[in-house]
Amino acid sequence: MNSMNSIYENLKSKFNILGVDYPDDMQMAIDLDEKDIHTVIVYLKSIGYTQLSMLTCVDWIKEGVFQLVYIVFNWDNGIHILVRTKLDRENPKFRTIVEIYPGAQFYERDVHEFFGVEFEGNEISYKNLFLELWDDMPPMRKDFDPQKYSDEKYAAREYKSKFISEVGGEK
Amino acid sequence: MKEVKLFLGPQHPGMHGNYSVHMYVDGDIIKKAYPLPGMLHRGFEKLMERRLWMGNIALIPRICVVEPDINEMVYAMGIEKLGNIEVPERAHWIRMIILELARIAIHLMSFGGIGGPTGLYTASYWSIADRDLILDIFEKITGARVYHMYIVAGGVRKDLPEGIEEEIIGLLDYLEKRLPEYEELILKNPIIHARLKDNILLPEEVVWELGVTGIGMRSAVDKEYDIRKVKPYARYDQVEFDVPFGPYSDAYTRVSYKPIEIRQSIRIIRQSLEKMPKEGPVRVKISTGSALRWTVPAGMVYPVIESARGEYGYLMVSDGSEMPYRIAVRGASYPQGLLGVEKYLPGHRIDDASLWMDTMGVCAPEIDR
Amino acid sequence: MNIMNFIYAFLLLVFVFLFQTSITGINRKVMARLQRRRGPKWYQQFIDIFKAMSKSSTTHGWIFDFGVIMALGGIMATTILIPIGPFKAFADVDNIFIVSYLLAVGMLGMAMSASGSGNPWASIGVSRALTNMLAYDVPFMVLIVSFIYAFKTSSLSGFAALQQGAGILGWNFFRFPLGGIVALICLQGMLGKKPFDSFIAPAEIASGPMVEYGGRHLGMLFLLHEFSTFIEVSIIVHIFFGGGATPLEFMVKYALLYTFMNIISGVFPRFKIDQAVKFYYKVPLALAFIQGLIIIFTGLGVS
Amino acid sequence: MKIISNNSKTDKEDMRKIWEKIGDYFRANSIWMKWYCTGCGAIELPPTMTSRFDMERLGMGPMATPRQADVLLITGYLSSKTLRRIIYSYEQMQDPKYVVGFGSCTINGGIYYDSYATMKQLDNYLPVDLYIAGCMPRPEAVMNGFDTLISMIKKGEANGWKHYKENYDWYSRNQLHSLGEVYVKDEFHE
Amino acid sequence: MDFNALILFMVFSAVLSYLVSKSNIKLGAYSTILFSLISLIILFLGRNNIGNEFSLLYMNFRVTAIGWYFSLIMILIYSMTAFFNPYWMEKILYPSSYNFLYLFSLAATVGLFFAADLITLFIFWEVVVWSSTFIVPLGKSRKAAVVYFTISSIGSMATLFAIMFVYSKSGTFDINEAFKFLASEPLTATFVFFTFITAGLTKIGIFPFHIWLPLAHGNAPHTFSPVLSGGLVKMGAFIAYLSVGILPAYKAFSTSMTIMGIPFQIYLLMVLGAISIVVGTLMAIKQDDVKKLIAYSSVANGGYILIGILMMDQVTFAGSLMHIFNHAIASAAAFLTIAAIAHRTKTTKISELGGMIHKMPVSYVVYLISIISLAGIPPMGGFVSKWLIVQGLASKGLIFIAFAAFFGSIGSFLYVFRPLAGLFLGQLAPKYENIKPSTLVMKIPMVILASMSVFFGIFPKYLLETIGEIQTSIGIDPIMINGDTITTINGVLNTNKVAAIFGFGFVISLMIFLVLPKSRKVGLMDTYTSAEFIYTPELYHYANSFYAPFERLYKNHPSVEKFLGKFAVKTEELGILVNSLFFSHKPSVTVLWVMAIATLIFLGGVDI
Repeated sequence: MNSMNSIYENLKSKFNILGVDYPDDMQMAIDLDEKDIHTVIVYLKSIGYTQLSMLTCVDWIKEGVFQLVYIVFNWDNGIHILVRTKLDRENPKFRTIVEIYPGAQFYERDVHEFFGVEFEGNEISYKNLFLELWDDMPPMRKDFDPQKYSDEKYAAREYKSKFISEVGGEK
Repeated sequence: MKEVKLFLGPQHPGMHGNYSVHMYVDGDIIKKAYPLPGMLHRGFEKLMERRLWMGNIALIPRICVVEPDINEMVYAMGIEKLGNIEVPERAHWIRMIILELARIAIHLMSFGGIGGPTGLYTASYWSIADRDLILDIFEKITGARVYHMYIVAGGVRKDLPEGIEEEIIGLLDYLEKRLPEYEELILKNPIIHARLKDNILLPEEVVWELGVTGIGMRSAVDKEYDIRKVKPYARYDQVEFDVPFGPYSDAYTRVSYKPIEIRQSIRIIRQSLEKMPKEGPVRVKISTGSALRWTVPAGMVYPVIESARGEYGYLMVSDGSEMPYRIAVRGASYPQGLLGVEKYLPGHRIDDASLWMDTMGVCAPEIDR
Repeated sequence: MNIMNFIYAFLLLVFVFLFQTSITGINRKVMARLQRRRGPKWYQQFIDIFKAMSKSSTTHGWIFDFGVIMALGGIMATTILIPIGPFKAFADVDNIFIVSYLLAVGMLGMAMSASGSGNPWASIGVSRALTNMLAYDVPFMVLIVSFIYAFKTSSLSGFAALQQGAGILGWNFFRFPLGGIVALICLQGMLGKKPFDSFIAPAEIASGPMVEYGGRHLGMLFLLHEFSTFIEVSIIVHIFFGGGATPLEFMVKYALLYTFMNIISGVFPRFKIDQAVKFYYKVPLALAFIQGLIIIFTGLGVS
Repeated sequence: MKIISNNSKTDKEDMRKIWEKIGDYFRANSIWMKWYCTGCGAIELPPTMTSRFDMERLGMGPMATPRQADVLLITGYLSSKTLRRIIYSYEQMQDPKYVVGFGSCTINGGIYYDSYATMKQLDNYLPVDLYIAGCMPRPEAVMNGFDTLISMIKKGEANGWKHYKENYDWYSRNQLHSLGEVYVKDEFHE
Repeated sequence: MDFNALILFMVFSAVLSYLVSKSNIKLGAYSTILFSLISLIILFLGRNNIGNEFSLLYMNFRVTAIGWYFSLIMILIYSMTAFFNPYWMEKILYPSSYNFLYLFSLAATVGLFFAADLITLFIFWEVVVWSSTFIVPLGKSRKAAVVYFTISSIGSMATLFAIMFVYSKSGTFDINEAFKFLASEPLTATFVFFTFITAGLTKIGIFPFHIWLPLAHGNAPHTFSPVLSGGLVKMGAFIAYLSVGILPAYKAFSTSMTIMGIPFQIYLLMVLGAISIVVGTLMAIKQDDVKKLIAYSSVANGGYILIGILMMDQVTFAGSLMHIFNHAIASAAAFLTIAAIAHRTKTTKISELGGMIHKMPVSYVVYLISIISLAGIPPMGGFVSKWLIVQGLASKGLIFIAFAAFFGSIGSFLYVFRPLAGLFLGQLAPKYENIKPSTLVMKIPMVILASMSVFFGIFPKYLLETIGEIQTSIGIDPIMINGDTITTINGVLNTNKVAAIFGFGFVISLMIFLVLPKSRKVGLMDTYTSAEFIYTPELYHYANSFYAPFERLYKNHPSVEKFLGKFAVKTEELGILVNSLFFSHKPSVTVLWVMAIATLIFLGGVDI
């Protein structure tokens, strides 16, 4: 915990950190303004956080924002830092971090596909990857109803009313 | 007509799982490769938001088919961290036993599975049969062969059955006896040497570029980068074990680490059986919310553990309600399975494409989710 | 050459089919035991062949059909040339060169038909199969040339006759041990068993030339495989293991040799095709040359 | 909505010609399955195939391509992306061909009943001869299912492929409804 | 008819064809067909002329059995190829000269084979070289012609030197007499043997002179490649025959060291032949251009022919003579099919084609038969000749040569299959969807040549009896042939029986096929794609780098071409240097020369 405090102090002295949270012994979550993300991530990478564990998105529909979460990891001290920022939900656009972490390419594609967040500078992320011929809003948004979509598209099996009694009786 | 477009998968014997790679081939050299995941996409992350915290226990093991227990563990860890739940001591040890047994099972399967792409079918036949003995143990402990739903938030579902310790030890003895036979058949085989040595390299820069973890990373960067060592969960800090690592990662080293890891897992299980408290509670009830519709305090956490393929974690977000607000899955083979295929499969031969997928440890369901 | 010859030939084909398919079935059982399982019924191979033949099939044009017919025809014709012990359907045609070149008709027919399907996996498989042939045939033929020089005969029954009467040690396999090893390695390649089966490697090229075959085409290719296995093993039995004074003796030797090769293939993975070529041109070719020079210059073991 | 009943015994049994009976005997005793792991049930296939349960006892074995295979195993959940490929390669298989659905996901969508990506009922799209229940079916259940399939074939009851041909319009309407387009252009993602 | 008149007729027909072509190009092209066919008939019917001697102007001719045999092959190839001429007239720069040179070179080859003295031989040799040199650049590349001419002149000059040397010693040009004295002078004989045979080696394309073949064959007009490969290359075999048959090589070398009973001088050349087989095979395997591929296969087959001729024995020599015939017709047929395809598609690159079988089935069958013959698979003619050669090698125990023979023989499966798979089979590209099959006139020669391959494979006696007569006429044991049973020391071959068995097998197989349930026809793109979707046939056709793993094994091989390329650059530089030194107009250079000469004179103290 001490080491994380010192990292936090270090970061705070250099960047404008909006909030901090310690969800676990070896984890720290910091909130940033979206324009600070790249500088912070570059800095973190330079001090040993060489691995991008994950990049994902959370849809806070009530606040009307998307929260991007970059999780970076330092294998030498075992600390995960969750770098978070919020984007406007109506027009979610952000810049790519592919130049910093090349591994982010497919995470960004993933986030674009499931949330509709656009990453400028990562052209390939505009193509669908998992879903084929998708014809609705990005499915991970909170206002997307999978049950409705599924019922419309995929017919469900209709069971006869006496199904339960028949199961035992057949054959 | 210079290049030929070939498909490795989804319906191809060289591809394990429902996954596809589109390859542009000149002669037998792959010039371009594009992964095509999504054949196994079920929308887990969406479904989890629509289930109770409790109900998700049935859903999560199905994310990764070959190694379901890690999902249960990560999920349980996340809830415990968010809700500050203290797990009983005995449950920690039981979890370790389960996780290590599962690790042995998957390593056995993939170690023998090298017989698939290389044609040494005898190895696959043997290893999958031996893996089944582990599944039998699982069945005795949890009641299920593959999807156990055993590790739950607050501990494990129920205590170990009577006399299972002896059976586990008997199984471990048997596996230790069998391992040299496997090594004789696979690792000492000159043709395996010819095919795997100095082939399918994974240099250190690539590890950092892609974010590869697990055996691939450890064999390349020459450091003990294992989550169990770096940030121990459960009681891994109280057992002695070594993690194989080295500076040169070719297909052969990565395969040869698997029996070593199996031996270490056996070692961990033996120590666990010795050190675990012989009795005591194995589960604490979760007190927040109602009985089956319990809730988890709001927060965001990233629990992470070491799977057979590397760092495996969920980003779990709770808004304090009885359903998760968001769970995002970091599949351990996500980096090598997507960007790795696109960038580093080209340049290899089509003979090695299947081997590439195999020795890099690409697991389709955890990529697709 | 009269009508009786052709009747004998037909009977020979039927016999070889029954015999070799049974042996294959038994060997599947042997292989299963090696892999610690029970294995299929001993007549499973018959069922498989007839099942494939009973199904419907698709064709990709006349060459796809013609190639299969030509392949099976060529291989059947080659089978007719092979003597079983003292029994021959036709006199004076069991010349080793005729056998090995006529065998190539079958190979070519199959290759043609496979490529005719228009599937790239099939073409890759064919290219590997032909490369494989270049690898195993050359050392074997070098060996055969030195044998022909020494024994002044090039017929299979001639070779067999020369070895009979001197007991087991009279077999060429023991008189020319280096050559015997070369022959067995080459036989493994001819049979297309591991480690030299890269041309049908399912995990790499989805069973290669077989990719597009189903129904009757597949059934005929299974037949073809049985016949060609018979030819290849018989060549080695005749040249290196003394053939057979009676058909029964021949059949026993044959079954043992085939089972032995099969067991070997059970514990090996497969070479890549270029590794196979390198291997053949390093070890067996060198051994074949050494054996050949020994035979030609010293005559060691000839008389 | 039609479901092919496994027990729809008709007079055809008696009308089968002698060589059809012989053919059915061979087909029943040598079933080659297509090497396609469509879902998570495939994880129980290796144990079924290999030394412990040894599927080859029944004359069954994996085959690399649809042309060679007799039976298509739908091992579990079925995303729309997989379904397109399954339909495509099912149509490449040679008659007579059989479809076996594994697990509850193929029967009624199972645990993924509300997923936006998976089908709920396989027999809307392909003629299923046999379902094996369970999530996932154990190897014993799988073997038992195959045993049933074998006896069905012997009796000439596994006629899903004929049903598919006769009701092709119905099937293809369902397919198009759920998938939009079965044969997709594949360049979309490259 | 007298062969005196035949040669005159052929020369005049060449001129006539030139004149006709001047007025009407198409008619001129058809006249080449007519004239060469007439010559063929005259030659074939005039077999009773063997043994006649005659002279024309100052040139002396003698009709020998072997000369007649070679002439027959040559005119056959020329006349068959002539059927393609009408379709290439508009593509050739000077069509009338082409027609003239075409027939003129034919006349010259016939003259060459009947030459009774060395000067006649040499004159006709040069005529052939010159006329063909002018034809080659009418195709694509001038460089090809230069290389062809350079290599040919090396050979001609060496041979001319040998002829003059022999004349100075023996005082006669008569072929039979001039070399007789060599029998007792082994050292001189070695010298003459090697210089005289050089022309033959260059023409057959024996390593290291093989480099001109792929260049010339690959770049010559499509109608002339069959002639080059099937016909002109065989002139080299004739020279090789003269060097061992007429020049008493075996007698002269009887005292020298022997390897397996073969004098080392001859063995050396056989090794060169063996190297040609291996090099030709390896190079053919990696070619993408079909014409170059067949050209390299000619190199390999030239190796067989050379080895067989050098053996001068009962079996191998007969096999070699038969192989000359078989290779000529098979190779010409293969080239003709390629020409027929190039006529429609404008390319000969394997990787650009595919699926041609669906558009040109006749060409496919002809190509199939000819490559089966080239590869030596029964029941085609090539099998008999290869069988004889291999039997001969085995009976002598020449395992290293036999190694090359087998390598070439099995390697030929590889290279003949490559065009088969890439060009004829596989996916048909949409751009070739609408091409028409080859014309009837083109089909005639292709079908004739293919059926000859089959005929002489099943009934080789018609050929082998002639060959037996040739062998008797030059004093070696004739090949033993009784009915259709060929007997050698080590084995017998009855081609009738083999063909009957093959037919029997084929019929049974056909019956099995017909009894089984009918198949359903599907399109080429309805194929196994790992269940993925693809709609571009070009992308699903495997033709490029067909044997990539194998080719990679010898990718970095040492190459004669590279060496000669470097050599050419150096020569050019030397030329520039000489040019600047001797032919410069700068006064300083002149002063330099004067000073240098003056210094030499002073130093040497030479009296001028």
